[in-house]
Amino acid sequence: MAEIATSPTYRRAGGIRRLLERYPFLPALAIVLVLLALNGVFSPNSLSYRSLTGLLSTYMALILLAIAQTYVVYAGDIDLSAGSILSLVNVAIVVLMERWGGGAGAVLLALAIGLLIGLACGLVNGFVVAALRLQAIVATFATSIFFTGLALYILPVAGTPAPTIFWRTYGGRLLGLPFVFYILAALVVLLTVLSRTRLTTQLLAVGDDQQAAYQTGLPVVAIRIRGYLLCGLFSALAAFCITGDTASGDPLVGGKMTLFSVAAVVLGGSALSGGWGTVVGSLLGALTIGLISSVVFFMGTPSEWQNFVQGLAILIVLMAGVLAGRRARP
Amino acid sequence: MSRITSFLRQPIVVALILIVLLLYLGELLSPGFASGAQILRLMIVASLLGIVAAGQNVVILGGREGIDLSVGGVVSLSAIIAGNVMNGADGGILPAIAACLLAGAFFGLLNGLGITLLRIPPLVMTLGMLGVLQGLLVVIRMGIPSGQAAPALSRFVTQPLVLGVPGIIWLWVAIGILMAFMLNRTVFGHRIYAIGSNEHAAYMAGVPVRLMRIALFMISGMFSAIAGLCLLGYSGSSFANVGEQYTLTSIIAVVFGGTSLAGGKGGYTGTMAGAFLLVILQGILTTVNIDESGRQMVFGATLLVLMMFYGRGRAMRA
Amino acid sequence: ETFKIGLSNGWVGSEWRTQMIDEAKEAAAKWKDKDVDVEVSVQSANVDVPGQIAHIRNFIAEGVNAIIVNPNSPTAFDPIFAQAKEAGILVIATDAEVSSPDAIYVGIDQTAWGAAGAKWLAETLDGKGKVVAINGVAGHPANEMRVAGYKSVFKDFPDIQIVNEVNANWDQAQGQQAMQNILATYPDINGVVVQDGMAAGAWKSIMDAGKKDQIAATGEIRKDFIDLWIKDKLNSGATVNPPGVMASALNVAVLMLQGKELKEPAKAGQYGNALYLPIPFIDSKNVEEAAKQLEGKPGYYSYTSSLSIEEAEALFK
Amino acid sequence: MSKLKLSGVSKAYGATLALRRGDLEVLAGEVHVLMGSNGSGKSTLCKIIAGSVRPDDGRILIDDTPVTITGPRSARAQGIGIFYQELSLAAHRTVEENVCLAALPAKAGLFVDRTALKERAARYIALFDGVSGDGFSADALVGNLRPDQRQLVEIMKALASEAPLIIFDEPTSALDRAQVERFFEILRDLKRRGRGIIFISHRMDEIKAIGDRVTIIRDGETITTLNLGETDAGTVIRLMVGGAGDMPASQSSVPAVVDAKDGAALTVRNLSGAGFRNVSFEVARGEILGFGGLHGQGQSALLRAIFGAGAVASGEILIGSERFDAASPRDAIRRGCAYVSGDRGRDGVISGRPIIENVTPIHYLRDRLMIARPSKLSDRVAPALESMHTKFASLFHPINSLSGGNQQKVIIARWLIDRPDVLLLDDPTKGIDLSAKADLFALIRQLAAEGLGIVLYSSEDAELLGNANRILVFNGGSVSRELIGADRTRYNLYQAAYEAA
Ligand SMILES: Nc1ncnc2c1ncn2[C@@H]1O[C@H](COP(=O)(O)OP(=O)(O)OP(=O)(O)O)[C@@H](O)[C@H]1O
Ligand SMILES: Nc1ncnc2c1ncn2[C@@H]1O[C@H](COP(=O)(O)OP(=O)(O)OP(=O)(O)O)[C@@H](O)[C@H]1O
Ligand SMILES: [Mg+2]
Ligand SMILES: [Mg+2]
Repeated sequence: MAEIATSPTYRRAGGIRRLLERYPFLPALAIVLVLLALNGVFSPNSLSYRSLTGLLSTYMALILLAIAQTYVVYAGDIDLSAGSILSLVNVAIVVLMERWGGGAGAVLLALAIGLLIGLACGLVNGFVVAALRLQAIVATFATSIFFTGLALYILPVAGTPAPTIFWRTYGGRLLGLPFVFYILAALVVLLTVLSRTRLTTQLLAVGDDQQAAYQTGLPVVAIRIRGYLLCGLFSALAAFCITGDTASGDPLVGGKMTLFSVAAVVLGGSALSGGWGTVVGSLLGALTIGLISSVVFFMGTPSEWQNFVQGLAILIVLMAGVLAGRRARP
Repeated sequence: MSRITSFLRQPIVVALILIVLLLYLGELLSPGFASGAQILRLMIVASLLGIVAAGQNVVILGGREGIDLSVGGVVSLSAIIAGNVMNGADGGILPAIAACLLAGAFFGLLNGLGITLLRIPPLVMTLGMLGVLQGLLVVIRMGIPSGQAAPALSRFVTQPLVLGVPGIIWLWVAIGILMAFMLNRTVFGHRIYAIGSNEHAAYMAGVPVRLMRIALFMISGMFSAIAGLCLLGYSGSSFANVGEQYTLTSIIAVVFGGTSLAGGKGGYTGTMAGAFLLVILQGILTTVNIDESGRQMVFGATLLVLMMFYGRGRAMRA
Repeated sequence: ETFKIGLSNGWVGSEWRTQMIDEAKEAAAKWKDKDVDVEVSVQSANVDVPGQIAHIRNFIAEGVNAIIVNPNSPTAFDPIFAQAKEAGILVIATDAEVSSPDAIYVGIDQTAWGAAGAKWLAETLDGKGKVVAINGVAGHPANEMRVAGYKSVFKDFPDIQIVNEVNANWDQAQGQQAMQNILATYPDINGVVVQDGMAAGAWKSIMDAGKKDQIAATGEIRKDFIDLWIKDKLNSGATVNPPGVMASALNVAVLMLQGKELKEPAKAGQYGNALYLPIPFIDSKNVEEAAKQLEGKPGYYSYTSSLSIEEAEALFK
Repeated sequence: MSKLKLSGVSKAYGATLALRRGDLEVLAGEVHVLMGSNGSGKSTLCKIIAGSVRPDDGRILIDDTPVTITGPRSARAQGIGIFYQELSLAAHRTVEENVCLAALPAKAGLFVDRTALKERAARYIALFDGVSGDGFSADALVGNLRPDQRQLVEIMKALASEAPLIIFDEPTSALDRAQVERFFEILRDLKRRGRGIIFISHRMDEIKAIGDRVTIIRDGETITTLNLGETDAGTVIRLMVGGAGDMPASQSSVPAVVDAKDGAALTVRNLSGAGFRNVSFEVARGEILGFGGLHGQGQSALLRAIFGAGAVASGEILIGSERFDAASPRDAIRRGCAYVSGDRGRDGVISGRPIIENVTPIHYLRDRLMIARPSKLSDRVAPALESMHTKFASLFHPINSLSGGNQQKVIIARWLIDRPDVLLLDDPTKGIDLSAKADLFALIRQLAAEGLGIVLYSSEDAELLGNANRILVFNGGSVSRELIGADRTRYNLYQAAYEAA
């Protein structure tokens, strides 16, 4: 049969497109590198080993939160309560660690409970969105109010220092390397493992076309709930990092981070409509957000213009992320 | 019998029943809550939210994941512009209205262009625009004095105008009638539903999809601008971030009104009821004497329960 | 002499914050007369706690001599302040206290701020009546300290009854809505404790309800409110949290960078690291004076006060 | 022994009775055909068996044991596989992932076993080697494939279920002949291996070629089951439409060549664009010009391009004697051009909206209306729908309450209020039953008689041969042959379609 090479929609994937199809996070990586370079140009000091470690330990929480968000976005859902889950876990573990004396055992036990809280919140979200079929944006906004109330109940006012052992470990070094590097390494391993699970493929299939996935015989409700569970889990991990970086509990700490996590996911080239994306992209997206605000400052932007320039830069990069992401997928 | 149940299932009817129930509950919990004067005052607050929600409503109806997260930013911006243009003088009201509408339309246009020409998802585009607007507010406030509402505007919003009812409520009712007419009886309205339920089919049937969508975001910007102007009248002077609270509440009001976030389904009458419902709920929670943590938990949980009445997604197995 | 000072403002949602930064910049410029070059570097953004931690990191990377921060959290900065101190940087918090032993706090005592308003109200009401409170953001430390402040005062007035406390998030419109709801259900209240940022809104509702002569309520320090206060003869009293606190902190910072030592080390407050500044109070007796200071300023401009260089020097040995 | 037995199955959507009484018995080793006009309930019946629709009533027996099917998963577990008419594919997943999606091979219970997945998928992909077309590979993303290729993936997916009973709900509607042939070979093989197969198609020749028995459904009711070997098309159709159903008139006479003396309605000169190149033709007023050839040879792309919905690189188009290059469908509609797509779900139906709003959009545009007055509009809409014999309860019911065929009639009716000059038909009868087809072609001929220029692309030879005055056969994006007069034979059409391939 004669081939019709001119038809654009049926075109075989070409070089760059093929590459993007395989590694959809490449544009995000490029943006991060450019921003790092700009940072270096305006303030050479900001590329020092120490500064980069600092960047990582500060933004590790947002990175994890963005990854949390990615798993629900895979399935075409969204979680506007991720930041409140982070706050809730943050205050819960800090209060528990203090109550149990702040020893190593107490810390570990509190962390375990923190994970359970994250999972429980994820379960609530998954239940209301997937099982009760409420619209994700508004339902998770409602649960976010609820979780914030809970966090305020547990810790009515920011304070309560975390045990020294905990935050010294997070901010310290192990065998000569900063601890966050180990976290990053562990994260990479965890993400690789997760990317090979059936759940990841199933989440993406559900995100592609929910009805089709159901008709195929996938347990769609259970899969979406698992997505929210993963989101809760990673939000709890993000809470650990923020607790490590801030050494305290604050019931409002995550409030502003939710929308940033959504932005990070988009910056990373994932499609908010589901079915397409990578967690690595979201990781890079979170770094992008951090680096933009640094660049805006190091460029010497007058303080009253900083917000505007930053907002504009994020908008532009968001557009770039979306446009590049679209090139990659069918 | 089935007629009655299907009547009772209409979102607007559900919302009205819930409104009556909530008012009754409010009166039980704190006597005086459901007095006529208080209901009017609640309606003033609801009308501000309702006007923002009108724009949100058309954007959502237009489909393709339509949503406008920048409404809060436009409301704030418009309040500041209005305050500075009128600066306490009644004569400045008309120029202020023009300036606000222009600003609202401009940012709506930017949203619309990004969404149609670059095909950025609305959530992303308007979220980014919100960040830009917040930044712009800082810049503007550094450069200009923030002004005062004109007395006539304040009176319009807070004082009885006709039949003991403040002007803003009449304005809201007028907007409600206008929206109902537009959505049901105009070609433009039918085209909103058409692009909301099947954009491609609408395109193939000659609907100017891009122009429509840009228009919807401009309408949203302009409604937010009107709300910002009224908010200035309500609070007397403009200040930073006044509009912030409207971003997500306007979406909830639309959802409570029975409009599907998927687009193409719903209307504004329900949204009006939804906005009122939300304001009553917030009002009850303020007057009940419990801890803030308790208030938030009750608010969050109540929102979830109320959502059970509305627009639940279809079961996958029909 | 040249000092580089980093100013970090974690939130840009109010004019008060903008004025705070402006005044700090002006204070820095004044050091020129003393042949000290104070270079300020400002990071002002609508960020979360990690974002503000990043501010501090940026300052450390930039190599500033001192950092003055209006913090988004009282405790979250302990580790990063420790790092700043390690790098030899002086850290001062202002407006909201921080728990870090590596920083000092220069600003007003928020508890005393809350107490002062309550005391005025209790006395205005002759120690009896029904009172409601409209607070800021629940869980925010400054808010909680102010709440503790008014509570401790009302404890001493058994005939004053707090009938309800609500949160309106330091948002004027929300304060107005809250007041409106409260007036509907508690028509017989006598007094309102409302934090600044919301007082103008609350007063608007009180006036709309025609109750401005029955109700005494705390007020605000913004020019437009003070004008209204005088014009409508409101029964109000405003504790001043001056936006000049950051300027005061800057002056203290420069003197410390010059190697001077405080006469009395900063040891006040719950974290034992605070240097409290005096809290002015405006009531109907001196409101005209306050208005004079604000003459010609825009409506959002706040009544302010700060330590001049000389006043700051007086605190040092 | 019967593999599957349904009795008294019913399903109502609100007031619409989709399925009144479904009875069906499928034996092992047979291809059991379901026939019925649009909206008769075939798909509903299939979806009930496959678990994706919940029946209101009725009994299902598998291997003579009563079963309860609670959902697609439970249906699979009980040995039922299905090809969905509207497909069930994940566009951003690869072909192999889609084929195995229902049961991803697992390692350690948690991870996807990539090697096993590739192996398993390769078995089914290999079945269509040679006919799956260009760009088809195991690791291609389904979203990048052509419609016929997607349909092949759905077939592979159904086959991969290895279920004893497989349902194929119109699996051939987008396939070309070679693909259909290959598919039928596979079906025959399955038959030999004792599988039970349910097969739905509106194409009589396919049914003859592959079916063993046929069950006829009319208005949601099972009428009867016949042995295909012992019956003829006429009987089947009469049973389908109930009583007064003769062979559709359109099939009985062949239209003559039309004189071009009235002038050209549409002229296309050297048109090239995405998917077609260097195409020239002329359609006279009153003429029906047929487009033939295998699937995806540029026919649809060309029609869309003329209508302003696809890109034109070079060449010119004239409507009447005026130069016409529509930048958008809106433009084209204003200039009197009409386009009906077979893919009504994508191009036609404004779902969830009332029938009346589905008919009026063209009228709005042509008459430049601003205000929509339902009573006035009804007067215009109702006659258009009646001329198509559309079945509907009220103009204000949502279009989704109609069956597929009636929905398509509504879509066509929107072009009849304000008459266009040129009518482009892009496989307009896809998934439409025989009597609706007959209605449609009668109308098309009438429109031609009234002086419209009509271009008809159809994937069914019979439709072209029965209606077109002339046929252009497409191959590789350009016209390879023109069939006029007596040349218009099935043989010539077939040969022209394949000659360059
Ligand atoms: N989602 C739905 N909501 C309401 N009614 C429906 C729905 N789906 C189907 N129906 C009704 O059920 C009837 C049967 O539909 P079905 O799709 O099973 O018919 P069909 O035999 O496959 O016809 P076609 O050849 O048009 O596809 C239709 O007439 C329609 O009115
Ligand atoms: N507001 C409207 N709402 C719905 N349909 C309308 C409206 N105005 C006009 N039409 C349609 O246009 C057709 C002709 O309208 P009208 O009765 O105005 O015709 P006319 O004035 O005789 O014709 P012409 O438009 O050629 O002058 C009507 O049959 C109706 O279908
Ligand atoms: Mg069917
Ligand atoms: Mg069908």
